[in-house]
Amino acid sequence: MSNKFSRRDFLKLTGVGAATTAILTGCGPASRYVKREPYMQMPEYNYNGLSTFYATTCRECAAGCGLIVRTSQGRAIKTEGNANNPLNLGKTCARGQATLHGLYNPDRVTDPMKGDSKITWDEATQVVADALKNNKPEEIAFLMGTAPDHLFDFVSDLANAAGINVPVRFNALSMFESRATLSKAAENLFGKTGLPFFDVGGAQIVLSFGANFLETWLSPVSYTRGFAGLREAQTKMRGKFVQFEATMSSTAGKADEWIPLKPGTEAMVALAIGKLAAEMKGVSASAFEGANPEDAAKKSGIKLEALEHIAEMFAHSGGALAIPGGAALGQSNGLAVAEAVLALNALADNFGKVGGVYISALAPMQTEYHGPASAQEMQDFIKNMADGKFKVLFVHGVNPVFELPAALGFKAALKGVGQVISFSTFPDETAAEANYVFPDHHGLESWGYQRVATGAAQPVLSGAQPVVSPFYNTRATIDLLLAAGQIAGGKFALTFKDEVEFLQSKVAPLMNEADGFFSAPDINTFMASFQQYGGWWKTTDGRTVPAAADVLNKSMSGAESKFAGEGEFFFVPFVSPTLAEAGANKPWLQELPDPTTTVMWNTWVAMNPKTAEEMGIEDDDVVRIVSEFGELEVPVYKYPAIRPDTIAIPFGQGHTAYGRYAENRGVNPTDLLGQNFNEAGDLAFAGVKVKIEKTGKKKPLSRLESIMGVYGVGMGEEH
Amino acid sequence: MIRPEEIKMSSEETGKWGMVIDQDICTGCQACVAACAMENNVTFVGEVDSGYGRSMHWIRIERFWEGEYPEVKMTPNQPMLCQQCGHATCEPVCPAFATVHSQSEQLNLQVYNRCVGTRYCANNCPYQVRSFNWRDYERPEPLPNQFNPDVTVRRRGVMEKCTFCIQRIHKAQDKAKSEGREVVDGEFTTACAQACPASAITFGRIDNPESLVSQLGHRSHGVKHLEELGTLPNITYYKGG
Amino acid sequence: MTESNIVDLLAVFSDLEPAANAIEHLRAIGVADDCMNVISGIPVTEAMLGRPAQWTNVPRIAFGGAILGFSAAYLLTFVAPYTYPYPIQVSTQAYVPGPPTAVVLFELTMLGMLLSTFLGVFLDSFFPNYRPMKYVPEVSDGKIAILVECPHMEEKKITDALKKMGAESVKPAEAQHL
Amino acid sequence: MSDKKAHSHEEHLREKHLMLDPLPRGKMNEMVMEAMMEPPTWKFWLIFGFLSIVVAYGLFYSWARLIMEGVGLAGVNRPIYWGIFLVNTVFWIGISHAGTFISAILRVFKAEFRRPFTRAAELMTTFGLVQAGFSIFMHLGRVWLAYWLMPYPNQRMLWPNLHSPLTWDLLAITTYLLSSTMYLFLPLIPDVAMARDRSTGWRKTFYKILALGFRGTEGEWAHLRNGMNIFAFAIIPVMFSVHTIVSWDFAAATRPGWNSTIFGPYFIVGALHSGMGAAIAVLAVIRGTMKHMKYFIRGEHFDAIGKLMLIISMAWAYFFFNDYMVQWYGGDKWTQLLLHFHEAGPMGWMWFGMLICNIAVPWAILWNQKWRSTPWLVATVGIIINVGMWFERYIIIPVSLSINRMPFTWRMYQPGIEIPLGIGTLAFFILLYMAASKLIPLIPVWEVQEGQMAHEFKKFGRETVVSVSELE
Repeated sequence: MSNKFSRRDFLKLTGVGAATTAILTGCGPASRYVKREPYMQMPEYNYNGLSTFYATTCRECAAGCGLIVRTSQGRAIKTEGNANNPLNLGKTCARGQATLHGLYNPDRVTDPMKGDSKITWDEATQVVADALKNNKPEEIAFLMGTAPDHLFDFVSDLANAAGINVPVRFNALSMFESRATLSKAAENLFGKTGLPFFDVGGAQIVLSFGANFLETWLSPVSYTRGFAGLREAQTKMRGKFVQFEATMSSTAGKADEWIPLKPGTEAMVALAIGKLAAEMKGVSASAFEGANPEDAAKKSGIKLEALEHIAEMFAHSGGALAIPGGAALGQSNGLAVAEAVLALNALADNFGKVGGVYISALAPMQTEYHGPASAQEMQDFIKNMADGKFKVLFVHGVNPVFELPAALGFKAALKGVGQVISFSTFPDETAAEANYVFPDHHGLESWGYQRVATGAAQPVLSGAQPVVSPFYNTRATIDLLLAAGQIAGGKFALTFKDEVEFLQSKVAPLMNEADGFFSAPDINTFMASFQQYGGWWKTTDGRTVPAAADVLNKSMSGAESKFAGEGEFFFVPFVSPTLAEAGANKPWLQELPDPTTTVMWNTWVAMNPKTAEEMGIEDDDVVRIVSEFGELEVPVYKYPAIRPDTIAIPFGQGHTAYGRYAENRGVNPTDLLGQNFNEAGDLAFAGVKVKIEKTGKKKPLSRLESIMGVYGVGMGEEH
Repeated sequence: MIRPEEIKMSSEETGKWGMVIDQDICTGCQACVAACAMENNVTFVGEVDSGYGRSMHWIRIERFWEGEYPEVKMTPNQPMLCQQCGHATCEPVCPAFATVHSQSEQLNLQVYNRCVGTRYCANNCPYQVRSFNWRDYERPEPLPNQFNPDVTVRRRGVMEKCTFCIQRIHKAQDKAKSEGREVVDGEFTTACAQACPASAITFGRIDNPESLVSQLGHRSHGVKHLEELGTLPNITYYKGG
Repeated sequence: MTESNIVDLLAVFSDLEPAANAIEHLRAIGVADDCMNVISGIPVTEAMLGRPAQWTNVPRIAFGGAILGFSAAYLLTFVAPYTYPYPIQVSTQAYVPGPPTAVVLFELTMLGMLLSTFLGVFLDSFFPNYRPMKYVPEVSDGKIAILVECPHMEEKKITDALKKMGAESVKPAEAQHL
Repeated sequence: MSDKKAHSHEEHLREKHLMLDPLPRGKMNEMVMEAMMEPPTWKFWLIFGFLSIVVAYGLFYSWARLIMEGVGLAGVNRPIYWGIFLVNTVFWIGISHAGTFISAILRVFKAEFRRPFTRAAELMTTFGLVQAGFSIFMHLGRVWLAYWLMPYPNQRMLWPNLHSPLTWDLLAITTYLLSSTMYLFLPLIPDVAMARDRSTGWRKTFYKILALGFRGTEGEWAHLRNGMNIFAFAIIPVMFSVHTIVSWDFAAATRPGWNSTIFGPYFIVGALHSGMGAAIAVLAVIRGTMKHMKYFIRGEHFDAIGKLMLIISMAWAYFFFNDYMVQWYGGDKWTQLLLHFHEAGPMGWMWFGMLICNIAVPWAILWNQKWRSTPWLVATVGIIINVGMWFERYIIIPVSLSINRMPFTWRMYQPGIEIPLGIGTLAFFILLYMAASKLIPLIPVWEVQEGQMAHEFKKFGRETVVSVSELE
């Protein structure tokens, strides 16, 4: 990267006036070269006390929320939601707020590394070039995260050009979201793949089967806005919300009714409700015919009256909506659950209506839905690795050693790969196993874009730009690959000068798209606006209406799911709403209390207090949990809102690397999971039964709440 | 010279800035807590101290339980922060005048550099929303790069609490003044309200009947916490349901 | 009278009774009360010795101190709050709160009074004073000493009188380091 | 017959209280000097050395750490912002009340038995207040700025907040510490003058400086008497105000369990309770370890103080019940919870321990004259009362702070560095006392003699009784 243009010019052109009111300040040719300058020559807008705001895209998950980052004297100070971005409308989740603790994390990879020693970027470029040149195309593999999309596009282009393996994308969040199951169910029922979008905000009654949409599911900020709309009693009646889930997640905590059904009976219950509701509505639906409400009530542990009551509400509401998700899909019959729940929507006749189900809008320039790899696909990938089919593996944006269940053997399979090159910004577990780490910039130092997969009505492409100069000696992966490609030559030598040129080439077609919320006559002006507004999106609804015709006539199976293992407890892992898969190294995320248990800095296992009492287990007792695939030791939290036959453990901790705040803290519940998939290939993460053994150890959990005030522990006998 | 008569009696106190918090839509996602920490340079304290009641959160989300399994319910999440009382019990007890009432903003100020750390104010706060810097908590380099230059970084031995993002209030007022106008409702907001994905927190002028916060605040079923103590809190809660 | 004309006699008595008698006798033979002083190890009152009451300023000084303390408290409570660059309000309490003001007034008044009482004892007694003084250490063992200032020419007469009245010893007093 | 016996017994007590077996003044001086100048035994040095180490570690090193690292080293948290430091502050201030009570109130009311041990009690006042001062400064988050709490002229015209009970507290404690020190010093002057006359070497210089040139002239005595009189009367309201204000630190707060109007007198009685207990324990130690002290401090004195202790214990029980009853009857939800938490919570043992130590033990033992006159037994009761009173303060501060109107924040308190620091203050108190016992006459000889002078046997008809003359 040459230093032709100064950062000053760059900032001038991309400065945005205020956090909430982005004002277009300059329309000239966008310069894209960043150079650090001493403060001696401080530009006037970098004076003390004056802040500059930049629009970019949040990289903490793949949802693609727009951010406005406040910077002051070249430092990123605060992130806010980009009010223009139709996905998050100025809002962020906690992880978006804490992304600055990633940027300024004390444990970043500061330089390109070979093992434990620093090397220069020239050497690094040579290493990549050699890796590309000296291996057969089919021996080169890319494993990438779900963000950022521009890098995925670049690598896809590279793969196309050079004939190497198409990049594989994976992320633990999509694994726990059961994205593959959702899209597969949509395909089965509507004949079209895509992520269903549930308009919670417009609904009157929402039945959620395990969908933890207020936490990490698909696009939490957008769904939380939807939830607020459901509840907002200003303009309409306050919407009702029923959650079917074996443990009360923080989403279920907001439900008017929480139905702790037995895990594995979700499909049966959904069909039973469908049957009852169909009868009440006088609709004949063969989908529900096989259902037996009495039987379902008995097997799921729900009272029949409760089922009837819910069915009645569902049948008679003007805006009924049913959402499948989370642990309900992460079972051996997950696909059946998804189909059964979607069928309820068909019964409610809400497809394409306010408060109903849509197929999410495809992002600009996207022609078809493209989902990340399911766990089963990852297993195939791992098999290829283990079999030595890959000589070189590039890993970016994902930490599979941590995120995939250990039993799938990713870590061991890495030994079958000749050369592992990680582009990780942080010293994560995968980077620790890699031969080389060529750190990419942090998301806030990076160019890019992210396609909004779901959550916004419009097709949205969230744009990213560096808000600060790179803090460390890191390099954009695209720049590295471009440079290496030049050295490697041949098909690897792409014609782009750098990342920004690639980006421009990608967004250029949008200039000619109709209904854009801004347009520009030339690419430079367009890019300036793209950066200033934080992306490009249409002003029209891009969602499609699912084909409802045949859904009610499909035959549905309400059979109970099968569980792996012999234990007496159902095991429900869930993604920590505050940490998610990659938040553990951000100290303020660690210090955020979990919304359900208020535990900070650690992992717990939620057990029903009665069960714990029967087993002689107290709060903070460390128990060993054994599944067919592994075991772990974790302290107990006596959680009043979980089935007595179920335990739940949050996912997010248990790192063995990943910096001082994450290391050796808590456990990773995927250690209990293994080769256990549903029909859509998603991991049946909630389809495992486990045993609990006492260890006699204690580990006090840090809680924000008072165990005395909330549970009456230690308050004397009367409580 | 100010005469005692000029001071408004507590019953006349109306307040200036206020909040309405809708507990019915608060999902407890902690975005406000993180946003507050980032905006106000609130430090993290680590596992041991946070488990011992020393976390520095300026805003915390409380939740309780009602009933027993399976009829158990989580009570509506209750974000608890400084209520910026009109008649604040924390203020008179500070021997050093480190916590005083702002007459222009009707806020409860904490003067960090005047605080000697008697912690009397925190004892006397019925809402228990003050946090004390029990130690100099370490924020290793380069984390301090993120510090908000508008907000003082506190050292050990100093009390702190929610300020209603007074730095934002001042910034907005300065800007409005330089443009020769009044601050417009919604022109700025606190970090917590700005981040809240559910928009459960609304901030604004409660002395302006036209403002959104006043409009929301005048709904019938709002609750002011521990109002019976005569603290004149400026935050209205809606439990919903 | 010049100094050389004056002799200080120090008579030591074993008990209160003979000392009181001696004082009476001295007065009878023309020694003024002003020329006598009694040194004792316990506080014998003037009445016991038949001596005029001692003048002491301590109560007056104490009263003055109390006034000073009260004034300081007044300044602090009624004046200081109006000297701030800007008014400092706490809660809805008045700048000069009623009951707390009473507390401060009381404490500082007492402090002023007690400090000045202590000071008063020092001032009145010329404490501390480490110069040589006329003294017999036996007084701390219970003896009573009478210090008589007499003209040189009457030294013998008074010495005899004192001896007659039961003095254990009478000798010219010499200032010594205590 | 029984009447006569009782009568004569009372007489006997009186005789002993008033020490109507006078020794020559010189002899008494010699006894006091010997007691003071007796070369310290190896035991003395052992204890002294041990305490010095405890003070060096517990007080100075630990405090330095506390200052350098922050109050986080202590066990305080949210919501228990005040912990053992404040408990100790209240405790030491309480102890200090005994000195003033004995030397001022008993002086004003002419309780003649006080004379031999006024000094010992006043020393407790001063040394106790020193520990109280230490404790409150340990408590501060930024102790190096503690001078901001004092009104001192400054350019920015910033004065302490006179609305705050803590400011009153500081003014009151300062007043009390200064005045009790002065009140300790004034009656000491004739005694150090005596010591000056009877010592050589460095002690001579030391006492000479302390004695200020006192000879015992009529004028000096008159000024001293006047000054002491003023002190005796004026220090009583100061003493009352100090502990009342300490109680207001709590009572003025908007907290369940604290907001009580009876806290003022309740705290004063509590202070006297612990103060008398501590005083009697100190007297027993002095009597047991120092030469000649059995002459000055007699079993009958213990009996007299024991009676006082019993009365104070009853008064304490009365105030305790008064406070409890009203709080209980008030029916406020949080107060009810707090009261329940006191008794049935994890610190319930302490609550019952407090009642046993403060009421049951003194009542069971002090009613009996014989037991009451047994120094070691009364001293033990005194120590037990102090444990009970420490419990009382602990329950009022950290235990009560557990419960507030925000149940989400309730927590327990686990002391940390408070323990070495608390032990450090105790050790420092004993250390100061040990040093004082070797440096200043612990018995105010002149006051004893004055007392002996004022009393004599007089025959009324066939009976000989003790009469008291008003010397002043």
